[in-house]
Amino acid sequence: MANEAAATPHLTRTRIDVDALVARVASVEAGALCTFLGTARRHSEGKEVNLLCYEAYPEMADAAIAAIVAEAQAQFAGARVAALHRLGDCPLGEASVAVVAAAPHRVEAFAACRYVIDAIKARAPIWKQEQFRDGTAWVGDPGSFRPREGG
Amino acid sequence: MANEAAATPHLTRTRIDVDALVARVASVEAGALCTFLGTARRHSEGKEVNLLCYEAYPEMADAAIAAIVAEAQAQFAGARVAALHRLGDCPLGEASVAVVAAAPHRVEAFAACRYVIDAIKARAPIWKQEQFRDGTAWVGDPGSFRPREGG
Amino acid sequence: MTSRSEIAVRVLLFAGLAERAGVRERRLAELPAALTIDALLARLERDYPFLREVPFTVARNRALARRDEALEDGDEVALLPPVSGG
Amino acid sequence: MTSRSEIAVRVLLFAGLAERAGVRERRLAELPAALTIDALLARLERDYPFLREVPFTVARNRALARRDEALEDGDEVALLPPVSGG
Repeated sequence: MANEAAATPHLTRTRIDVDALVARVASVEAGALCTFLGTARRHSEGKEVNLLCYEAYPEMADAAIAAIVAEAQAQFAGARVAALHRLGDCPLGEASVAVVAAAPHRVEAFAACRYVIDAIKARAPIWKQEQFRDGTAWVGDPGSFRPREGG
Repeated sequence: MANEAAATPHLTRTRIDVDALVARVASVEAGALCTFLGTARRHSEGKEVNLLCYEAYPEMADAAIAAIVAEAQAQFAGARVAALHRLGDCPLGEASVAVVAAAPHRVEAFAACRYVIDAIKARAPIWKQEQFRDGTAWVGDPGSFRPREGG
Repeated sequence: MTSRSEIAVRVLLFAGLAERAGVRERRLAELPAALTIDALLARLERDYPFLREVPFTVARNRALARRDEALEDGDEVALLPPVSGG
Repeated sequence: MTSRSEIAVRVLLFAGLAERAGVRERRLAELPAALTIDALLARLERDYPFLREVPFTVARNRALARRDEALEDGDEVALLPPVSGG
Protein backbone atom coordinates (compact mmCIF):
# COMPACT_ATOMS: atom_id res chain seq x y z
CA MET A 1 0.00 0.00 0.00
CA ALA A 2 2.03 2.91 -1.29
CA ASN A 3 -0.51 5.33 0.08
CA GLU A 4 -0.16 3.97 3.60
CA ALA A 5 3.63 3.95 3.32
CA ALA A 6 3.61 7.61 2.39
CA ALA A 7 1.22 8.53 5.20
CA THR A 8 3.13 6.63 7.90
CA PRO A 9 6.84 7.25 7.29
CA HIS A 10 7.92 5.40 10.47
CA LEU A 11 6.30 2.13 9.38
CA THR A 12 7.18 -0.16 6.50
CA ARG A 13 5.88 -3.43 5.09
CA THR A 14 9.17 -4.23 3.37
CA ARG A 15 12.70 -4.98 4.54
CA ILE A 16 14.25 -2.14 6.57
CA ASP A 17 17.02 -0.30 4.73
CA VAL A 18 19.38 0.65 7.57
CA ASP A 19 21.80 2.51 5.32
CA ALA A 20 18.98 4.80 4.16
CA LEU A 21 18.12 5.57 7.79
CA VAL A 22 21.76 6.29 8.59
CA ALA A 23 21.99 8.63 5.60
CA ARG A 24 19.06 10.63 7.01
CA VAL A 25 20.85 11.48 10.27
CA ALA A 26 24.58 11.30 9.57
CA SER A 27 26.57 14.48 9.01
CA VAL A 28 30.16 15.66 9.23
CA GLU A 29 29.24 17.42 12.50
CA ALA A 30 28.11 14.19 14.17
CA GLY A 31 31.09 12.26 15.48
CA ALA A 32 29.01 9.44 16.95
CA LEU A 33 26.39 7.18 15.43
CA CYS A 34 24.52 4.56 17.45
CA THR A 35 22.25 2.07 15.71
CA PHE A 36 19.85 -0.41 17.29
CA LEU A 37 18.24 -3.25 15.36
CA GLY A 38 15.65 -5.56 16.85
CA THR A 39 15.68 -8.81 14.94
CA ALA A 40 13.37 -11.80 14.85
CA ARG A 41 14.73 -14.56 17.12
CA ARG A 42 14.52 -18.31 16.62
CA HIS A 43 13.43 -18.99 20.20
CA SER A 44 10.90 -17.29 22.47
CA GLU A 45 10.52 -18.61 26.02
CA GLY A 46 11.79 -21.99 24.93
CA LYS A 47 9.53 -22.41 21.91
CA GLU A 48 10.83 -22.40 18.36
CA VAL A 49 9.52 -19.50 16.27
CA ASN A 50 9.13 -19.80 12.49
CA LEU A 51 8.00 -16.30 11.66
CA LEU A 52 7.01 -13.03 13.32
CA CYS A 53 4.12 -10.91 12.15
CA TYR A 54 3.58 -7.32 13.29
CA GLU A 55 0.30 -5.44 13.36
CA ALA A 56 -0.16 -1.76 14.19
CA TYR A 57 -2.76 0.92 14.59
CA PRO A 58 -0.88 2.63 11.78
CA GLU A 59 -1.81 6.29 12.15
CA MET A 60 -1.41 6.26 15.94
CA ALA A 61 1.80 4.19 15.86
CA ASP A 62 3.36 6.49 13.30
CA ALA A 63 2.45 9.56 15.33
CA ALA A 64 3.79 7.91 18.49
CA ILE A 65 7.16 7.15 16.89
CA ALA A 66 7.36 10.67 15.45
CA ALA A 67 6.70 12.11 18.93
CA ILE A 68 9.28 9.82 20.53
CA VAL A 69 11.92 10.85 17.98
CA ALA A 70 11.14 14.53 18.65
CA GLU A 71 11.42 13.97 22.41
CA ALA A 72 14.85 12.37 21.99
CA GLN A 73 16.09 15.16 19.77
CA ALA A 74 14.90 17.77 22.28
CA GLN A 75 16.40 15.92 25.24
CA PHE A 76 19.87 14.97 23.97
CA ALA A 77 22.18 17.74 22.77
CA GLY A 78 22.68 17.73 19.02
CA ALA A 79 21.04 14.34 18.49
CA ARG A 80 19.38 13.51 15.20
CA VAL A 81 17.30 10.34 15.20
CA ALA A 82 15.51 8.19 12.63
CA ALA A 83 13.33 5.19 13.46
CA LEU A 84 11.39 2.65 11.41
CA HIS A 85 9.22 -0.29 12.46
CA ARG A 86 8.28 -3.14 10.19
CA LEU A 87 4.72 -4.42 9.81
CA GLY A 88 3.44 -7.70 8.39
CA ASP A 89 5.62 -10.78 8.12
CA CYS A 90 9.20 -10.51 9.40
CA PRO A 91 11.37 -13.56 8.65
CA LEU A 92 13.90 -14.80 11.21
CA GLY A 93 17.07 -12.73 11.34
CA GLU A 94 15.55 -9.70 9.63
CA ALA A 95 15.08 -6.43 11.51
CA SER A 96 11.65 -5.71 12.93
CA VAL A 97 12.70 -2.26 14.15
CA ALA A 98 15.63 0.07 13.55
CA VAL A 99 16.71 3.20 15.42
CA VAL A 100 19.71 5.30 14.40
CA ALA A 101 20.95 8.26 16.44
CA ALA A 102 23.71 10.63 15.39
CA ALA A 103 25.20 13.18 17.79
CA PRO A 104 28.39 15.14 18.24
CA HIS A 105 29.44 12.82 21.09
CA ARG A 106 28.81 9.19 21.94
CA VAL A 107 27.05 9.70 25.28
CA GLU A 108 24.16 11.49 23.55
CA ALA A 109 24.12 9.09 20.59
CA PHE A 110 23.75 6.06 22.88
CA ALA A 111 21.22 7.80 25.15
CA ALA A 112 19.02 8.99 22.29
CA CYS A 113 19.06 5.58 20.60
CA ARG A 114 18.21 3.81 23.84
CA TYR A 115 15.47 6.30 24.71
CA VAL A 116 13.76 5.82 21.36
CA ILE A 117 13.77 2.02 21.28
CA ASP A 118 12.62 1.83 24.91
CA ALA A 119 9.77 4.26 24.25
CA ILE A 120 8.70 2.57 21.01
CA LYS A 121 8.46 -0.75 22.82
CA ALA A 122 6.56 0.80 25.73
CA ARG A 123 4.21 3.18 23.92
CA ALA A 124 3.74 2.58 20.19
CA PRO A 125 0.50 0.67 19.43
CA ILE A 126 2.20 -2.22 17.66
CA TRP A 127 1.68 -5.93 18.35
CA LYS A 128 3.87 -8.93 17.65
CA GLN A 129 2.46 -12.32 16.72
CA GLU A 130 4.72 -15.36 16.93
CA GLN A 131 4.09 -18.25 14.55
CA PHE A 132 5.08 -21.67 15.92
CA ARG A 133 4.93 -25.10 14.33
CA ASP A 134 1.60 -25.75 16.03
CA GLY A 135 -0.09 -22.37 16.07
CA THR A 136 0.16 -18.62 16.64
CA ALA A 137 0.11 -16.34 19.69
CA TRP A 138 0.22 -12.61 20.37
CA VAL A 139 3.17 -11.71 22.60
CA GLY A 140 2.07 -10.62 26.09
CA ASP A 141 -1.49 -11.89 25.56
CA PRO A 142 -1.57 -15.21 27.43
CA GLY A 143 -4.93 -16.45 26.18
CA SER A 144 -4.29 -15.70 22.53
CA PHE A 145 -2.76 -19.00 21.39
CA ARG A 146 -4.63 -20.38 18.37
CA PRO A 147 -3.84 -23.86 17.08
CA ARG A 148 -2.76 -24.07 13.48
CA GLU A 149 -5.73 -24.55 11.17
CA GLY A 150 -5.77 -27.88 9.39
CA GLY A 151 -2.72 -28.96 11.46
CA MET B 1 50.42 -4.24 4.36
CA ALA B 2 48.53 -7.51 4.10
CA ASN B 3 50.84 -9.07 6.62
CA GLU B 4 50.03 -6.49 9.26
CA ALA B 5 46.31 -6.72 8.48
CA ALA B 6 46.37 -10.46 9.07
CA ALA B 7 48.33 -10.14 12.30
CA THR B 8 46.12 -7.40 13.76
CA PRO B 9 42.51 -8.28 12.94
CA HIS B 10 41.07 -5.40 14.99
CA LEU B 11 42.89 -2.74 12.96
CA THR B 12 42.48 -1.76 9.34
CA ARG B 13 44.05 0.77 6.99
CA THR B 14 41.05 0.75 4.65
CA ARG B 15 37.41 1.79 4.95
CA ILE B 16 35.53 -0.10 7.68
CA ASP B 17 32.98 -2.59 6.33
CA VAL B 18 30.24 -2.44 8.97
CA ASP B 19 28.09 -5.09 7.27
CA ALA B 20 30.98 -7.56 7.49
CA LEU B 21 31.33 -6.86 11.21
CA VAL B 22 27.59 -7.34 11.72
CA ALA B 23 27.70 -10.63 9.85
CA ARG B 24 30.36 -11.86 12.31
CA VAL B 25 28.12 -11.44 15.38
CA ALA B 26 24.52 -11.66 14.15
CA SER B 27 22.54 -14.86 14.59
CA VAL B 28 18.91 -15.96 14.75
CA GLU B 29 19.33 -16.32 18.54
CA ALA B 30 20.32 -12.67 18.97
CA GLY B 31 17.24 -10.46 19.02
CA ALA B 32 19.18 -7.24 19.57
CA LEU B 33 22.05 -5.64 17.67
CA CYS B 34 23.70 -2.40 18.78
CA THR B 35 26.25 -0.70 16.55
CA PHE B 36 28.48 2.26 17.36
CA LEU B 37 30.41 4.18 14.75
CA GLY B 38 32.85 6.96 15.58
CA THR B 39 33.15 9.23 12.58
CA ALA B 40 35.54 12.00 11.68
CA ARG B 41 33.95 15.38 12.51
CA ARG B 42 34.32 18.68 10.64
CA HIS B 43 34.93 20.68 13.82
CA SER B 44 37.08 20.06 16.89
CA GLU B 45 37.00 22.63 19.68
CA GLY B 46 35.95 25.31 17.22
CA LYS B 47 38.64 24.62 14.60
CA GLU B 48 37.82 23.21 11.18
CA VAL B 49 39.33 19.78 10.55
CA ASN B 50 40.22 18.62 7.04
CA LEU B 51 41.37 15.09 7.79
CA LEU B 52 42.04 12.75 10.68
CA CYS B 53 45.01 10.42 10.81
CA TYR B 54 45.28 7.56 13.30
CA GLU B 55 48.48 5.95 14.52
CA ALA B 56 48.71 2.87 16.76
CA TYR B 57 51.18 0.64 18.51
CA PRO B 58 49.66 -2.07 16.33
CA GLU B 59 50.46 -5.29 18.20
CA MET B 60 49.53 -3.83 21.59
CA ALA B 61 46.42 -2.04 20.29
CA ASP B 62 45.16 -5.18 18.61
CA ALA B 63 45.71 -7.23 21.76
CA ALA B 64 44.00 -4.53 23.84
CA ILE B 65 40.89 -4.53 21.62
CA ALA B 66 40.80 -8.34 21.63
CA ALA B 67 40.94 -8.33 25.44
CA ILE B 68 38.22 -5.67 25.69
CA VAL B 69 35.93 -7.68 23.38
CA ALA B 70 36.51 -10.78 25.49
CA GLU B 71 35.75 -8.85 28.69
CA ALA B 72 32.44 -7.62 27.23
CA GLN B 73 31.46 -11.10 26.08
CA ALA B 74 32.22 -12.51 29.54
CA GLN B 75 30.39 -9.72 31.34
CA PHE B 76 27.13 -9.41 29.35
CA ALA B 77 24.94 -12.50 28.98
CA GLY B 78 24.95 -13.94 25.49
CA ALA B 79 26.73 -10.96 23.94
CA ARG B 80 28.86 -11.40 20.83
CA VAL B 81 31.00 -8.42 19.91
CA ALA B 82 33.18 -7.36 16.99
CA ALA B 83 35.30 -4.20 16.90
CA LEU B 84 37.56 -2.61 14.32
CA HIS B 85 39.66 0.58 14.45
CA ARG B 86 40.95 2.37 11.41
CA LEU B 87 44.57 3.51 11.06
CA GLY B 88 46.13 6.04 8.71
CA ASP B 89 44.08 8.72 6.96
CA CYS B 90 40.36 8.83 7.76
CA PRO B 91 38.39 11.31 5.60
CA LEU B 92 35.56 13.36 7.13
CA GLY B 93 32.35 11.42 7.61
CA GLU B 94 34.02 8.00 7.40
CA ALA B 95 34.13 5.74 10.43
CA SER B 96 37.33 5.69 12.47
CA VAL B 97 36.03 2.95 14.77
CA ALA B 98 33.14 0.49 14.71
CA VAL B 99 31.74 -1.71 17.47
CA VAL B 100 28.86 -4.12 16.93
CA ALA B 101 27.27 -6.12 19.74
CA ALA B 102 24.61 -8.78 19.32
CA ALA B 103 22.74 -10.26 22.29
CA PRO B 104 19.46 -12.00 23.03
CA HIS B 105 18.11 -8.78 24.59
CA ARG B 106 18.71 -5.09 24.07
CA VAL B 107 19.99 -4.24 27.55
CA GLU B 108 23.02 -6.47 27.05
CA ALA B 109 23.54 -5.38 23.43
CA PHE B 110 23.67 -1.69 24.43
CA ALA B 111 25.82 -2.37 27.50
CA ALA B 112 28.35 -4.51 25.63
CA CYS B 113 28.65 -1.99 22.79
CA ARG B 114 29.10 0.90 25.20
CA TYR B 115 31.63 -1.00 27.31
CA VAL B 116 33.78 -1.79 24.29
CA ILE B 117 33.88 1.70 22.78
CA ASP B 118 34.53 3.29 26.18
CA ALA B 119 37.38 0.86 26.90
CA ILE B 120 38.92 1.23 23.44
CA LYS B 121 39.00 4.99 23.87
CA ALA B 122 40.45 4.71 27.38
CA ARG B 123 42.96 1.91 26.95
CA ALA B 124 43.94 1.05 23.37
CA PRO B 125 47.30 2.61 22.39
CA ILE B 126 45.94 4.56 19.43
CA TRP B 127 46.45 8.27 18.71
CA LYS B 128 44.45 10.72 16.63
CA GLN B 129 46.06 13.52 14.67
CA GLU B 130 43.87 16.34 13.40
CA GLN B 131 44.88 18.13 10.20
CA PHE B 132 43.80 21.77 10.01
CA ARG B 133 44.26 24.32 7.26
CA ASP B 134 47.36 25.67 9.02
CA GLY B 135 48.94 22.62 10.57
CA THR B 136 48.52 19.38 12.50
CA ALA B 137 48.09 18.43 16.16
CA TRP B 138 47.78 15.25 18.20
CA VAL B 139 44.54 15.20 20.19
CA GLY B 140 45.12 15.54 23.93
CA ASP B 141 48.76 16.62 23.45
CA PRO B 142 48.66 20.41 23.88
CA GLY B 143 52.19 21.17 22.74
CA SER B 144 52.05 19.06 19.59
CA PHE B 145 50.79 21.62 17.08
CA ARG B 146 53.07 21.78 14.06
CA PRO B 147 52.55 24.47 11.42
CA ARG B 148 51.99 23.23 7.93
CA GLU B 149 55.25 22.89 6.03
CA GLY B 150 55.61 25.31 3.14
CA GLY B 151 52.38 27.02 4.26
CA MET C 1 -28.23 10.08 9.77
CA THR C 2 -27.94 10.83 13.45
CA SER C 3 -30.11 13.48 15.04
CA ARG C 4 -28.60 16.05 17.38
CA SER C 5 -29.25 13.83 20.34
CA GLU C 6 -27.67 10.75 18.78
CA ILE C 7 -24.11 10.02 17.77
CA ALA C 8 -22.26 7.38 15.81
CA VAL C 9 -18.71 6.18 16.49
CA ARG C 10 -16.27 3.84 14.84
CA VAL C 11 -14.71 1.16 17.04
CA LEU C 12 -11.40 -0.46 16.05
CA LEU C 13 -10.03 -3.70 17.50
CA PHE C 14 -6.47 -4.94 17.17
CA ALA C 15 -4.34 -8.05 17.48
CA GLY C 16 -5.74 -10.62 19.94
CA LEU C 17 -8.89 -8.52 20.48
CA ALA C 18 -9.71 -8.51 16.76
CA GLU C 19 -8.99 -12.24 16.57
CA ARG C 20 -11.30 -13.03 19.50
CA ALA C 21 -14.07 -10.75 18.23
CA GLY C 22 -13.74 -12.00 14.68
CA VAL C 23 -13.96 -8.41 13.50
CA ARG C 24 -11.53 -5.50 13.24
CA GLU C 25 -13.94 -2.62 12.98
CA ARG C 26 -17.51 -1.85 14.09
CA ARG C 27 -19.67 1.20 13.46
CA LEU C 28 -22.08 1.92 16.31
CA ALA C 29 -24.86 4.40 15.51
CA GLU C 30 -27.86 5.81 17.33
CA LEU C 31 -25.90 6.15 20.56
CA PRO C 32 -26.99 8.72 23.16
CA ALA C 33 -25.10 12.02 22.87
CA ALA C 34 -22.23 12.37 25.35
CA LEU C 35 -22.10 8.63 25.97
CA THR C 36 -18.97 7.92 28.01
CA ILE C 37 -16.31 5.49 26.90
CA ASP C 38 -17.20 3.33 29.91
CA ALA C 39 -20.80 3.14 28.75
CA LEU C 40 -19.71 2.35 25.19
CA LEU C 41 -17.57 -0.49 26.51
CA ALA C 42 -20.57 -1.86 28.45
CA ARG C 43 -22.53 -2.01 25.19
CA LEU C 44 -19.64 -3.72 23.40
CA GLU C 45 -19.39 -6.32 26.16
CA ARG C 46 -22.86 -7.55 25.26
CA ASP C 47 -21.57 -8.67 21.86
CA TYR C 48 -18.03 -9.48 23.04
CA PRO C 49 -18.14 -10.78 26.62
CA PHE C 50 -14.41 -11.62 26.47
CA LEU C 51 -13.72 -7.86 26.79
CA ARG C 52 -14.49 -8.19 30.51
CA GLU C 53 -11.61 -10.62 30.91
CA VAL C 54 -8.73 -9.24 28.84
CA PRO C 55 -6.67 -6.11 29.47
CA PHE C 56 -6.73 -3.21 27.02
CA THR C 57 -6.39 0.55 26.92
CA VAL C 58 -8.64 2.86 24.95
CA ALA C 59 -7.65 5.50 22.41
CA ARG C 60 -10.09 8.14 21.26
CA ASN C 61 -9.24 9.82 17.97
CA ARG C 62 -5.76 8.30 18.13
CA ALA C 63 -4.85 9.56 21.61
CA LEU C 64 -5.06 7.59 24.86
CA ALA C 65 -8.32 8.42 26.60
CA ARG C 66 -9.80 8.26 30.09
CA ARG C 67 -12.85 6.04 30.37
CA ASP C 68 -15.03 8.82 31.80
CA GLU C 69 -14.62 10.94 28.67
CA ALA C 70 -17.80 11.73 26.74
CA LEU C 71 -17.85 10.68 23.10
CA GLU C 72 -18.74 12.93 20.20
CA ASP C 73 -20.27 12.12 16.88
CA GLY C 74 -17.72 10.68 14.46
CA ASP C 75 -15.19 9.66 17.11
CA GLU C 76 -12.79 6.83 16.38
CA VAL C 77 -12.46 4.59 19.46
CA ALA C 78 -9.69 1.95 19.47
CA LEU C 79 -9.26 -0.92 21.92
CA LEU C 80 -5.53 -1.55 22.32
CA PRO C 81 -4.12 -4.74 23.87
CA PRO C 82 -0.84 -4.35 25.79
CA VAL C 83 1.71 -3.34 23.15
CA SER C 84 4.50 -5.69 22.09
CA GLY C 85 6.32 -3.96 19.25
CA GLY C 86 10.08 -3.79 18.81
CA MET D 1 76.88 -8.95 21.08
CA THR D 2 76.10 -8.19 24.68
CA SER D 3 77.95 -9.95 27.46
CA ARG D 4 76.10 -11.49 30.38
CA SER D 5 76.36 -8.27 32.31
CA GLU D 6 75.10 -6.10 29.47
CA ILE D 7 71.72 -5.92 27.80
CA ALA D 8 70.18 -4.30 24.74
CA VAL D 9 66.61 -3.04 24.43
CA ARG D 10 64.49 -1.58 21.69
CA VAL D 11 62.68 1.70 22.44
CA LEU D 12 59.57 2.72 20.48
CA LEU D 13 58.11 6.22 20.39
CA PHE D 14 54.64 7.14 19.13
CA ALA D 15 52.58 10.07 17.93
CA GLY D 16 53.71 13.42 19.39
CA LEU D 17 56.68 11.80 21.11
CA ALA D 18 58.01 10.39 17.83
CA GLU D 19 57.42 13.73 16.13
CA ARG D 20 59.32 15.66 18.81
CA ALA D 21 62.17 13.14 18.91
CA GLY D 22 62.37 12.92 15.11
CA VAL D 23 62.65 9.16 15.46
CA ARG D 24 60.20 6.30 16.00
CA GLU D 25 62.57 3.62 17.19
CA ARG D 26 65.93 3.43 18.98
CA ARG D 27 68.07 0.44 19.88
CA LEU D 28 70.08 0.94 23.07
CA ALA D 29 72.86 -1.58 23.68
CA GLU D 30 75.57 -2.09 26.28
CA LEU D 31 73.18 -1.23 29.10
CA PRO D 32 73.85 -2.56 32.60
CA ALA D 33 71.95 -5.77 33.35
CA ALA D 34 68.74 -5.24 35.36
CA LEU D 35 68.62 -1.55 34.49
CA THR D 36 65.25 -0.18 35.65
CA ILE D 37 62.82 1.53 33.34
CA ASP D 38 63.36 4.72 35.38
CA ALA D 39 67.08 4.54 34.73
CA LEU D 40 66.51 3.88 31.03
CA LEU D 41 64.28 6.95 30.85
CA ALA D 42 67.00 9.04 32.52
CA ARG D 43 69.40 7.98 29.74
CA LEU D 44 66.82 8.79 27.06
CA GLU D 45 66.27 12.24 28.55
CA ARG D 46 69.87 13.13 27.73
CA ASP D 47 69.05 12.84 24.03
CA TYR D 48 65.42 13.93 24.31
CA PRO D 49 65.07 16.50 27.08
CA PHE D 50 61.42 17.11 26.13
CA LEU D 51 60.59 13.74 27.77
CA ARG D 52 60.86 15.49 31.14
CA GLU D 53 58.00 17.79 30.19
CA VAL D 54 55.40 15.65 28.45
CA PRO D 55 53.20 12.93 29.95
CA PHE D 56 53.53 9.33 28.83
CA THR D 57 53.10 5.81 30.12
CA VAL D 58 55.54 2.98 29.52
CA ALA D 59 54.86 -0.46 28.07
CA ARG D 60 57.35 -3.27 28.36
CA ASN D 61 56.92 -6.10 25.88
CA ARG D 62 53.47 -4.74 24.98
CA ALA D 63 52.09 -4.60 28.52
CA LEU D 64 51.90 -1.54 30.76
CA ALA D 65 54.90 -1.54 33.12
CA ARG D 66 55.86 0.01 36.43
CA ARG D 67 58.92 2.24 36.27
CA ASP D 68 60.81 0.30 38.91
CA GLU D 69 60.78 -2.87 36.82
CA ALA D 70 64.18 -4.25 35.80
CA LEU D 71 64.76 -4.66 32.07
CA GLU D 72 65.97 -7.84 30.40
CA ASP D 73 67.97 -8.34 27.27
CA GLY D 74 65.78 -8.00 24.16
CA ASP D 75 62.95 -6.11 25.84
CA GLU D 76 60.74 -3.85 23.77
CA VAL D 77 60.04 -0.62 25.66
CA ALA D 78 57.38 1.73 24.29
CA LEU D 79 56.67 5.31 25.36
CA LEU D 80 52.93 5.95 25.00
CA PRO D 81 51.42 9.45 25.01
CA PRO D 82 47.89 9.73 26.46
CA VAL D 83 45.72 7.70 24.10
CA SER D 84 43.16 9.38 21.84
CA GLY D 85 41.72 6.65 19.67
CA GLY D 86 38.07 6.21 18.80
